[in-house]
Amino acid sequence: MARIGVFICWCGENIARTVDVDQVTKEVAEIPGVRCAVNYKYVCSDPGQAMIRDRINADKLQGLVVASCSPHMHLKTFRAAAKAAGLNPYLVEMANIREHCSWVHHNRDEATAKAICLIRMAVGKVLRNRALDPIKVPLTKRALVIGAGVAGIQAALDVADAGFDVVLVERDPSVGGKMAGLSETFPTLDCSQCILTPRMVEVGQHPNITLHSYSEVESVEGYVGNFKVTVRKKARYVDIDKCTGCGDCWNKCPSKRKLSEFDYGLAPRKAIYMPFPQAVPARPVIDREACLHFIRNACGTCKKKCQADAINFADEDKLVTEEVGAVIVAAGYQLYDIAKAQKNPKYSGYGEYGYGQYKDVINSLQFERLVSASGPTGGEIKRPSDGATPKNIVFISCVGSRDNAKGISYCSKICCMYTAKHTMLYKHKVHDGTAHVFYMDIRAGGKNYEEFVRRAIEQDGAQYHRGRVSKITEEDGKLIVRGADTLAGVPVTVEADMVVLAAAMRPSDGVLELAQKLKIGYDEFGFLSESHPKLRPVETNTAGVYICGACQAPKDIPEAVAQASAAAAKVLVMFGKGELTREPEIAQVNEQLCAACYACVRTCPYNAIDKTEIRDRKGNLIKYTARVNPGLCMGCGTCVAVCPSKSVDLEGFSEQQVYEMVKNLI
Amino acid sequence: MSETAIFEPKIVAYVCNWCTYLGADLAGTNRLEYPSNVRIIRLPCTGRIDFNLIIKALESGADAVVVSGCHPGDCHYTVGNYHARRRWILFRELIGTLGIDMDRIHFAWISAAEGKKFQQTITEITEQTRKLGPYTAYRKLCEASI
Amino acid sequence: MSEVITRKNLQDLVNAWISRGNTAAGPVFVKPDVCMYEKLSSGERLALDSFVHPTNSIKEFYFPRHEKIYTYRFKGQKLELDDCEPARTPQLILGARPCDAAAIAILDRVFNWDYKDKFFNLRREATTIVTLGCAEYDDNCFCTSVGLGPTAEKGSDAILLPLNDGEFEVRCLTDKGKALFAGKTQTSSQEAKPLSGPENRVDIELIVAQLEKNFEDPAWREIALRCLGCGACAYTCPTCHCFDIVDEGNAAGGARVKNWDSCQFPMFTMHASGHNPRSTQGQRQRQRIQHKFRIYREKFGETLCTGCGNCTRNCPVELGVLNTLLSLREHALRSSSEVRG
Amino acid sequence: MIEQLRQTCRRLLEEAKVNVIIGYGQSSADGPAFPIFITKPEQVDKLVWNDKCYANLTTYLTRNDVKALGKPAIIVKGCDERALVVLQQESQINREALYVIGVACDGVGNPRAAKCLVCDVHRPRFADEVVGDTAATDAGGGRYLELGEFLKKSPAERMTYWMEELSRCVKCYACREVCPLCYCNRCIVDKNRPTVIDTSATLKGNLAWQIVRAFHLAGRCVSCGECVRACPAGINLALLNLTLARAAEEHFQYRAGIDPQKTPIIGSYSLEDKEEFIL
Repeated sequence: MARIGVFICWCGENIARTVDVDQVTKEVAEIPGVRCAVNYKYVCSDPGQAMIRDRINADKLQGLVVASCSPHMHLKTFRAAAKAAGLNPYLVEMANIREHCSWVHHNRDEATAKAICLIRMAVGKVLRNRALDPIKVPLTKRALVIGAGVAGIQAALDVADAGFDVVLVERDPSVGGKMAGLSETFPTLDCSQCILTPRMVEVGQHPNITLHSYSEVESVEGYVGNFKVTVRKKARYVDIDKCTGCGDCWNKCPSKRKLSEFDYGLAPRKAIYMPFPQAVPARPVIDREACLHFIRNACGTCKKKCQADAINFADEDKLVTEEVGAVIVAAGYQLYDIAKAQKNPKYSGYGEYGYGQYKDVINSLQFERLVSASGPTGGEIKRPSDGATPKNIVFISCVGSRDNAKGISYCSKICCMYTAKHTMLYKHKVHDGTAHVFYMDIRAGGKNYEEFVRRAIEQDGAQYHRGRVSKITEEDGKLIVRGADTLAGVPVTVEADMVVLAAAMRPSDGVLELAQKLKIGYDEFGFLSESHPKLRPVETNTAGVYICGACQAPKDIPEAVAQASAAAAKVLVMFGKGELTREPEIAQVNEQLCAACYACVRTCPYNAIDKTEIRDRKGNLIKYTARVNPGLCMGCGTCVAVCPSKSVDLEGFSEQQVYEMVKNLI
Repeated sequence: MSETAIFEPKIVAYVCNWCTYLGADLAGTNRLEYPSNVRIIRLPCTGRIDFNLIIKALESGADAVVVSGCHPGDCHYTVGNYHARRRWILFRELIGTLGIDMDRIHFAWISAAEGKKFQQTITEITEQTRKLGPYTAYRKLCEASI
Repeated sequence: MSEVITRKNLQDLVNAWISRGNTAAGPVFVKPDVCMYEKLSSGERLALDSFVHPTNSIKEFYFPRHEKIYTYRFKGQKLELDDCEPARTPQLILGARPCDAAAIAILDRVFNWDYKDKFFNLRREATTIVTLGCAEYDDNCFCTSVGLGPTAEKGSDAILLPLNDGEFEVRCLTDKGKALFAGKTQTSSQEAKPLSGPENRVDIELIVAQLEKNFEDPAWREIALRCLGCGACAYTCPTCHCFDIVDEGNAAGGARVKNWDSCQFPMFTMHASGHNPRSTQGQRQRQRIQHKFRIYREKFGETLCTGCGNCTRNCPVELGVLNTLLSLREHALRSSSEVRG
Repeated sequence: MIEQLRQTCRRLLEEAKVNVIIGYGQSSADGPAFPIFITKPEQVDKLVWNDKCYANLTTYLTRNDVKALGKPAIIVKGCDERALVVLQQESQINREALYVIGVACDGVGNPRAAKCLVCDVHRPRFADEVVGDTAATDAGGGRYLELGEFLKKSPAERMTYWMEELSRCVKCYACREVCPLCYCNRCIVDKNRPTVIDTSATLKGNLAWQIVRAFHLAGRCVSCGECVRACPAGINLALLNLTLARAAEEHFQYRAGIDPQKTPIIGSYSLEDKEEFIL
């Protein structure tokens, strides 16, 4: 006869008030297999746990059922208690007689009867539990960081500084991301590049960091602790080892001028170019589409001019494989496409604001370049159309954000702040000008944020109009902005020289594809999903993959940096251990019985099941079978349901355990 | 069953660990009362819940069965509930042809936040099953020696 | 002179029997093209012609496919057992084929040689079997090859022989039979014409010899290739009597039950270790034939086959005992000729 | 036609392209046809092809005794071939290590079997070679008429119907063994830790068994009708299989064994799967 111990908790009055614990104890003691049944005021308390430990030893218990609260509350506690007494923790089950019984039923008899049944079922289950040991998985103490914006840089440096190798992959020719292009940052107005560039340089030079710039993640295989990542290093046509970054090539490049991505189209660039002077690596790249050599094999100036002989027209994409134990995704954001020309109809529109139609209607990031000392105008505010200084400027916030009609219900969070900043920067440069702001609400939660906005309004005299803009038209060189001031209840029309649209933040292109490669979740807007909004904000549901920065949700620089450090910390927690241990409650294939139809392989949400074969010593094939990769299996059991012969089973929720519970529905 | 005494059905609920089970926990935390007829069996995911379990529940004398998990998109295992949903669609057709009482087999999405929905669902199903009475047809066939 | 009964009176006889609270069974067309021995709700359902052999056998009624041996209940930590008694309700099987009736006599031996099977015996006692002589036979019938025939009386309490215009000559063979028909028949001058059965299709003695002298006959592998390993032959066979014992129930209690089983299933001989002494279908087929024609004979002096042909009729791949025996002979001849040549 | 078939088989054996031909034989002209295994060229005259060739021979491809004979060539009708497609999708057969001889088929049985009246695969589509030709035209539909008729009954009436049918099931498992797609090494009904399905041939055990059998064929059953043909009790299992075949077609635009490229419906999903029945 089995020796199961049942511990019934009063939870003070929480359970005892509605459930007759003595009655329960009496009846439960009669269940076949139950060796002892006791009740106690607080089983989770220290004395309660001590009691469990004593009973385990005294009665040589082979399994425990604790009838108390939700397993989500205390299963870990009681399994630890069992472990402390030398009983395998996986021989512990709980019957939830609080949340599922005493708290939701008032009739004492009914509640008592139900409690007994729940315990009976739990006893039935635990009789079929098996002793399990945590699964140990080898661990490569090397991290991959995807995206080298401020978040990626921060995460990479934190991990690297802790003494572990980091592989940093950046899609653009240079690290720095969006922040490198910003002018000054709220609420302190310190220069963005001044604070970022040192860190960019550090990343470029750090002995523990391998930087793959102008590269993308091609594919991801493996699982936590053991990822194999293939990185596509896009052809740069410049040998970055030979190149000295002298600049002869791009100075002499004759190609028709293309618009600079870094300046968001406000300035030209050559076919061979360095994105911006402080780029890391400080090496140029050739743009095939613009390069005469590639267009009509007509030119080779850069190659001739390059004394380091670094130009290599024959350059090709290269695939490099990196083995890492953890991945941090910092893929960043892009702006909502406000132009009439719509790349993704779902997330674009606002033709009525004339963006892309009127030269002087620009977006906020373009404005950042206009006011940046390193920008195309050297920091002087000149409007794109004729270079005149705008005397009347209009800022429109919530362009795309908080607008279900345009597909985005969320608030982009940072627009209120940077718009206030923009009005200030404008005022500081154009003293006799007026800045108008059309806004829905001002959201300035954050250290010194509200004060900052006040300053913009009170000291720098920004004209705030609470209302939306309906239309912008151009009449003899002026932009007529028609809106409303809902506070004053009057229509407002501003004759502006320039309009800046605070477009919504969206996850950058390719994040979805990346998420699919990494098998991590994302929400309806394409922002990556954390595994718990409160308690696991930087983890994903795929073990070993972490997220930070604006690819998770709109956020400002300090938040992105904080989250990046958090992600780094999570990785370091993992690397701090010698090897990985994982929950053993996972699927297992009975390889003798498996008929190898591979329905499970098709089904597994984590690609954790492999098609494999069994061979004898001589290598002759005995049979094909499916096999679960314990490093990948998350224990959902979906494979069990699709296996016709139940040749795959799930530890902890095995067929035997579940059916035993059903048998006890009496 | 006599006219006076109201029939108390036996109801089995197979729920996923991450949404519906927590929804039931929340119902408890908020002290949302519901009939005590339901017996909850916790499984990791609706993806794990095999149609055999539904039949087994009926064989064990259940008068109604509920299967519930995370809403689409919320699955803790990302897509387990999509796999489950597809099987449910097929399974309902099969038991339809067999003439098994559809009013006694229920499927639901109840999230960890929907304590209220858990309470309402269980209450409604219990009420409905009380009206239907015991599933005698199934019990008879289970007791028949041949 | 002979005793005669009309179809109508037979039906009334059945109805009267049932009305006394007894049970009756006989051939019934469950579908236009499917005739099976079934429990009779009324005499009118009884089919007495236009079928060669029902797809099942009458063993169902004295050796049911499923039978409770005892029930158990958990009383706290203790277990309470209750023996089960088989139904003793008088039972009439009307219209059984002689080959089915013969089987019950053959099975008497195995159910009573050391352990007396209460369930079999009580049901047998309570059962009256009235056979129906065979007006027709088909390619699968080989009763004559195993010493039976269209009017064989073995195991019957009475036998009906079809006369023209839907009447039957009744020959009572036992007291049960006499009791059943007492006062139900008219004496008549007409006698049933002798019925002809299938010509002798296979020499059983040669088969037995062959089975005895080479157990390891390579023929089996080839013969069994097309066997799918289902239990259709065994379960529709009047003489197959293997069963499995399982417990079915829940945490409150349940029953230990006896269910039909078949040596054609791999699980039949599967050991707990995973080893299976009869791992190929060839071995399983050999077992079935060896048991029927050699082992049972050695033990009980009877052949465990009545030539009813159900195994072939129900075989999805046209195998069955007869065809198996024929191919066995064919192989024997071939190999001997090979030896000579 | 039959000569052409025998020629082909003789050639395959003589050229040692295959080790065994899985085909149909017959002991007498009017007798029933049955599966035979031809390993020598001189035996090919035993092969027959006519409207008595019901059996779906593909069921032998997953059997060890047959596998042991070496590389097979198999004779398939259009309907049998659909099972071949499923077996391939489920990696039970290696198409390269198999020679498929298709037979253009007018239909089997006299009168024609039910499946033949609605057949739309008279000509095998993926065979290595197709022997003979047929004038038969592929049916445009009508596959689910019988089911539609049956579903006019009330649920209670359906239940009664099945109780009568299943009361005759003795669990001989002929339905399982003839099925080319029931190839599990150990059927779930043969497992007892735990006992998912009662082995007893009671209504309870029989219902559970037929539910499992049908559901495990969901999106896989190719309606070859073998289970119905094999059932000694004449139970109309087709209704159950058709139910799921129709569901697969209606809800997921999927027909088993028609398009090898399509992903099987079990173990896959679509975000659009209907769910109005979910509370």
